[in-house]
Amino acid sequence: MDIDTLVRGLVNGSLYALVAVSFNILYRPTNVFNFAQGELVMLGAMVFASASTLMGLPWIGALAVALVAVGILGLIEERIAVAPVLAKSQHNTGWVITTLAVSLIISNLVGRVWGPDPIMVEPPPLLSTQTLDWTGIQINSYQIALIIVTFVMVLAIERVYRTRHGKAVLATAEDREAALLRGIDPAKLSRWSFFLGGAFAGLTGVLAAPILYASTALGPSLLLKGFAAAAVGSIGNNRGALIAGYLIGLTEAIGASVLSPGYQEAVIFVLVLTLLLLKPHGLFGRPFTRTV
Amino acid sequence: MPFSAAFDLRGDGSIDRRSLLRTAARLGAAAAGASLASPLFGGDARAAGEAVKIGWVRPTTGRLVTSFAPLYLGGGIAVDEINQAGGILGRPISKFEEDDEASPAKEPAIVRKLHEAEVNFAVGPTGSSQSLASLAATTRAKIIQSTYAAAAEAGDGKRYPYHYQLMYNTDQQGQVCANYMVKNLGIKKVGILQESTAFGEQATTSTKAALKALGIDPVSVQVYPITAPDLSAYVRNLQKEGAEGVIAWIANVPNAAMIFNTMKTLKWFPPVTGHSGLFLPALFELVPPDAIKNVFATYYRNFTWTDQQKPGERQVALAKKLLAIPEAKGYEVNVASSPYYDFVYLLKAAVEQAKSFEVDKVKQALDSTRNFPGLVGNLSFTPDNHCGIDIKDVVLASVASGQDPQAMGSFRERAPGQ
Amino acid sequence: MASTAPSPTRMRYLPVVAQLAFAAAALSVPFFLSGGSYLLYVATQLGVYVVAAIGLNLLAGYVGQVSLGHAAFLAIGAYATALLTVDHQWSFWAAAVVGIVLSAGLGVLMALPSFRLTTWYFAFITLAFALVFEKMIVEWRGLTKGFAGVIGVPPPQFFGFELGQKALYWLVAGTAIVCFLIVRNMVKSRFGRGFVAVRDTPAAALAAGASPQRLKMLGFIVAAAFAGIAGAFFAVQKTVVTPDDFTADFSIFFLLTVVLGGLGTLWGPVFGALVFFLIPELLHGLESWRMLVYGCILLVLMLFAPQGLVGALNAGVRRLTARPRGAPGAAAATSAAAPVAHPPIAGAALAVEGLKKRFGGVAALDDVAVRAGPGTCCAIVGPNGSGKTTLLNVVGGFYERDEGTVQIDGRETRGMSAQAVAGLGLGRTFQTPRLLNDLSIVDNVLLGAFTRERAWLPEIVLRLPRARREAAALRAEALGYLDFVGIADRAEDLASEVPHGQQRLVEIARALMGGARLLMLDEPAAGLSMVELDKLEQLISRIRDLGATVVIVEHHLDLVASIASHVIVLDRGRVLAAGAPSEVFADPAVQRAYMGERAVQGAPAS
Amino acid sequence: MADKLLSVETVDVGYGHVGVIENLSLAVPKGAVVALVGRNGAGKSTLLRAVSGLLTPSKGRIVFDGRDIGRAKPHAIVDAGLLHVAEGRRLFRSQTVDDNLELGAYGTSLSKADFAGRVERVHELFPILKEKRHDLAGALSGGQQQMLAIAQAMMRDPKLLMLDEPSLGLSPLLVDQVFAAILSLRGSGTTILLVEQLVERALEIADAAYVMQNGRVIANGPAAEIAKSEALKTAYMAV
Repeated sequence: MDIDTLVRGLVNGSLYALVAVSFNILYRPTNVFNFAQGELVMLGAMVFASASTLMGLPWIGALAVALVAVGILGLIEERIAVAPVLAKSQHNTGWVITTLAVSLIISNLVGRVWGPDPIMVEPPPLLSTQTLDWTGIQINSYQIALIIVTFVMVLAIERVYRTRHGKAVLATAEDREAALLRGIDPAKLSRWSFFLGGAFAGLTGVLAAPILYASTALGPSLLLKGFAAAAVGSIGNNRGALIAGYLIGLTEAIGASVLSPGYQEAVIFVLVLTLLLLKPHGLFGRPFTRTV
Repeated sequence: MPFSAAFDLRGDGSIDRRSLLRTAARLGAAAAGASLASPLFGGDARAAGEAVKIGWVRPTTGRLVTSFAPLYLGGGIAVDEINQAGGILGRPISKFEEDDEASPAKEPAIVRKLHEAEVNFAVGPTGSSQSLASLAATTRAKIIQSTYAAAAEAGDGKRYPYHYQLMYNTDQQGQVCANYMVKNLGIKKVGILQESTAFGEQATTSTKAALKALGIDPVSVQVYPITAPDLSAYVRNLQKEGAEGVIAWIANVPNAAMIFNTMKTLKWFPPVTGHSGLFLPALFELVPPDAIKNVFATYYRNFTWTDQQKPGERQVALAKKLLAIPEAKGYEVNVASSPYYDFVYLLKAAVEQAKSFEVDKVKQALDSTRNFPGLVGNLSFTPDNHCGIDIKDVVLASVASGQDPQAMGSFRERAPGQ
Repeated sequence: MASTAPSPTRMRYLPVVAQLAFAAAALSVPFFLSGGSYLLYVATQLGVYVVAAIGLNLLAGYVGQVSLGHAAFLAIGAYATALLTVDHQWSFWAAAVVGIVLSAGLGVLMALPSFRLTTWYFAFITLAFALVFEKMIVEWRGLTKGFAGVIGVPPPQFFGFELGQKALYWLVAGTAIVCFLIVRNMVKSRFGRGFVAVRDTPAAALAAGASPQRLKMLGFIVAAAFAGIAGAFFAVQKTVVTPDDFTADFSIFFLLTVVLGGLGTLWGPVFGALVFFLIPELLHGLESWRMLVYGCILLVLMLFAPQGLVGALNAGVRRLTARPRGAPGAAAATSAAAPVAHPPIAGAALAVEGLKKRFGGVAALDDVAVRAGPGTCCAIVGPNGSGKTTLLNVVGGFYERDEGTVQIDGRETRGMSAQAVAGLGLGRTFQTPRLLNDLSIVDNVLLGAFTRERAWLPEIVLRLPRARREAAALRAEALGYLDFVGIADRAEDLASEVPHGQQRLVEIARALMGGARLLMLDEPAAGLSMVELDKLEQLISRIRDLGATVVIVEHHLDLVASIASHVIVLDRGRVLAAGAPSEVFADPAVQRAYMGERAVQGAPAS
Repeated sequence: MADKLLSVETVDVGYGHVGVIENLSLAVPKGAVVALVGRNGAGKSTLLRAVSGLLTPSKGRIVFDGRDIGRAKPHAIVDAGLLHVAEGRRLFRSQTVDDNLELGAYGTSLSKADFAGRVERVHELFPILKEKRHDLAGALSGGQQQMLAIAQAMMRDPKLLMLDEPSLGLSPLLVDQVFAAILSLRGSGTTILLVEQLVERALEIADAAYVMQNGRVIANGPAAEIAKSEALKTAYMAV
């Protein structure tokens, strides 16, 4: 194993961590795990690619378009596929099917609109995907930026949960009924979180695009690895997700270099399954424990 | 047979609404266990007239539509030309379209539909895996067919007596690439990069054999799944294992783009040779020019130019026609080199020689074809050898030359020394 | 027995008639089609899907294990069959058996994570597995021939004759019918009740002595074996087996099929497969919109008819045929009937000493002792949060204790699982009744007999005489218990339709059905009307007088005083007082615990 | 009696098919402390849950401060000034004491100064909360948690405070503290509906009382009279 492998693991791990955090954002007030999250990430990349390459918007403008568009889509998903299910019962798991249905709808619609060919996306100005040979480590400025941005974004999201709104989300996650009795409206927080989580997924897509291309194939693989990171890092725990994202990214990279690259998924699967069997609530404990 | 046709197709390929309803009614009746279907509907399919039905197996849905569907344009042009000129033995050709979604899993069902519609000739499917899956069934059904399959085994007349391969196969491509790497460039450390498809499998096997004949073992063989979102690990492995030249069996642009971009990221530009799929101009949009300077792909001599030699008249005529078809845009190379144009004309010639549409008579005529002047080269068959291409007609051409005005979409500059 | 018939005979035979008619229709399809026709091909394929969907429905619908990786099971069956017949010239039958065994083996492996993971974690893991498996088929080229797949699978031979398309269809359709019957017979047996208990109320399963692990394992093995069978047929029907056939999408598709048809309904997978796989064949032109249309259908269905097509149909039929129901007074009427005789019960003594249990830093039980002998009733009272239910849970094996001994009939229960403790003759009811809402009252009672049934799975599946005799005898016994507790007239109603008070009685009948010799009742009187209270009091006295040991946690002190010979008062995990009810209730400390300091001074002496 | 702040009129409430409360009526006058007593399972908590909007009555009206809130959402009822401190000290245990107090004011448009004023007021009422302000709520003792739960409700300056079993699981000393707090709330004019199992204590501080049994009110009147009534004994300790 060499340093290149580590770099690759960190870069991909950053993406997995971001997807995991976007899962957590939605999960916290609703206890819903969005099976369409991968497609939201993919859509972020596609919208961004269209806005920047095809419509010629500047990087930051295209980013804004992508975030708002995917955020709104997340909100729509919440309205049509999640809220009605949860309205029947908080313990209804019908959302597994409805979010899966949304995932089918998005991926097929996107396939019709954009076609199957990937679109190449340029990194933002000042950054480049040209490899620097930096004391023997092959890394490029975009990769460095991505790793830094991941840390910044995770910390920023953690800051959001220090606001009164964010605390209310945590409160809802911990004890929904108690939150109701404090005048907190979980429906509003759920909408807010789906918008935020959608936008964050869109951002993840935008960040992933210069490395993985904007393509319809982006969804499923990021969905699973993002889930793996979220689950291993304990659902709802963003710092856990960050660490688990890197753990998975590195395991994947090392697995690819030691075995064949074709075994990447299998290696992660075995790792995640083993960890979950040992610790069903992830490495960083259950976020909220309550003895009833 | 009670149900002769699943659907009657109009000339424009759309489905006649009444026939759709009729089919729906039949299925409904069958599901309910009613027996009224066959006497009521049995007779009308034949009334479609004297047209010769040619099965047209191509994806109209699925992820490979954009790259596979245009390959049939040449065949379509041939059909139109023949129909305008009075058809085959006075009978017009009609295309019997079936969507295979470019999925091998769909082929057996499609062959059954063809068989049921009494279709004796078929164009497609495209793709080696799809073709081999289809051949397993068409051989039983005795359907004379030409697929877009580079697998060498598809040209085995003993195994697939009703299939005619009108394109260079993987053995020929492997030989051309290996010879170029070793003899022209003098490279001894050759790496192979292969997509995980039947085509990739076959091509790698052929390449290894060809290299072996030159006394060389590849330094590395990397096999990637075509759906992988990230191919950089495979390229890095090639570089790490010391490859100085890469024989790359990549049949789709996105994969190619990822690979060449990774090479650019790594600032590693070994000579690369591969399949004609690399010629697609879509690649130019995804990859900067300097990343593909050293990339060459197999092609037909007739469609290449050198300083001394320009493409022939018939080839130029087809190229011009293709430039006028919007769907062909960006796929001219693959359309031009697709076997379907030549196959339709070859079929016409064989039927006219046999003076019959009967499968076995047409087969006999095909098996005795010598030096049929196809666009891609002179085609010859024997009962055992159904690969019609002569290796002399196969050359390597520069990928970058696609941006040269001389290319006209369909042509490429022959690699030096070919 | 109840005076009204549980349901009209006509209704009972309707399903059988429907099943026969459907089977006849399915088997007659080839008479209307030619051997080589595309329609027959599609019909055969449909049969293959139905076989797999029936298995998945058993797993996802009845056992409640949502698997998004079902394609892997099919793939194993299909690849084993294809590779062994093509490369090794095995006969189809031998190859298919290998495929089924391998698939069932994978089922065993897949079952293991389901023991520890919650439903949707597990769903995700299975989805990941489907994706990995898809990749691995391609990756293990040496074995699977990579992307190109295995081509030219020969048709099955039967005594040297090659089976034609029609014969193959009959084989597949016949198998589908057999699979349907197997699942039908299974879900109507103790296994079906166990499955539903594992799915909806694991605590009830444990209390009935049913092991969730074993039941889950059984569900996985059956579902995987069915998928293996389907895979084997898939290979010969398609003649080509490629990785493309078994994508993760296909797995999701399968689950959608079952959900669409109606999870946990017998006909759900059949209708689901019909609709899912036949509609696109009919609407050929819509092919490219298919997934989109499915996505929309699924969304709409989940929101408006979460029980699927068959579920919606059933609900409609139920609404139409529902007979008018008497007011709650009807229950009171039955109580007037003469008590039903019942053979004596050999009670099991309970002896608890020095029991300690802490949650986090809080002592929930601190040095608690309880003694109760056969034919007596011991009551445990105390304010909310004093540890009463915790005590029951520790004795029942639901919680592990920190210290102390618990003996049932002299046997120490330390380290025993809940279902093992139940095996010693402990039956219990829960504070909120844990009934299986989707099953009838009599089925709920029958769940209690889970560990008593002797018939083996094959006997049940084949409906051999012993299994049928046993089922009939147990059913009669269950009806007897319902009669005993006084609600025989509701035997065929769904548990969810029965009022709260009667649900408690069902739980008692279930405990008795399980051969309970030590009965622990957790607040049986909560929420009962006065009339129901009287009935309950009589019932408990009778059970006690038959010889059973009764331990009751109760707030109705009048009820306690009239049936219990011994009372233990818990307060914040400690025994505050113990003794005869009259003494204990006169104890100032007890009154203080109940009504506060001042009450003690001015309180009447009970 | 003064104006009714809350009136529950012929209400039926249940879970699914199961009815718990039948045809129940009850009134809480402005500024009064009303005790609701009865045995476990009598339906007291269910009634409070219906009033605070967690359950929707299938029949009848619930009028608060002149508005029918029978079908209003819980947060709207809270916004109207009706706070329900649920049984079992339902706090946000993984957040600090201060955070819990802040959440008590969630959705209000208090200025920073007003917010600080409210915090100061509850700190005066429950000094321990100031001392432990940075501790996690889950780390507090039972009594402290109960105080925090009440304090959280006080952050909104409620018109009506419903307390469900505030003494549950507390030691006698802590019970005294909690009752002292309730008395001081009463002194400050907050209207209180109190569900309490320590009947005597509850009736002692209450102005009026209702006795519930099996989902019905079987007696009501001034607390002192109820304390002596037969109905109470039947309902509560009928031995």
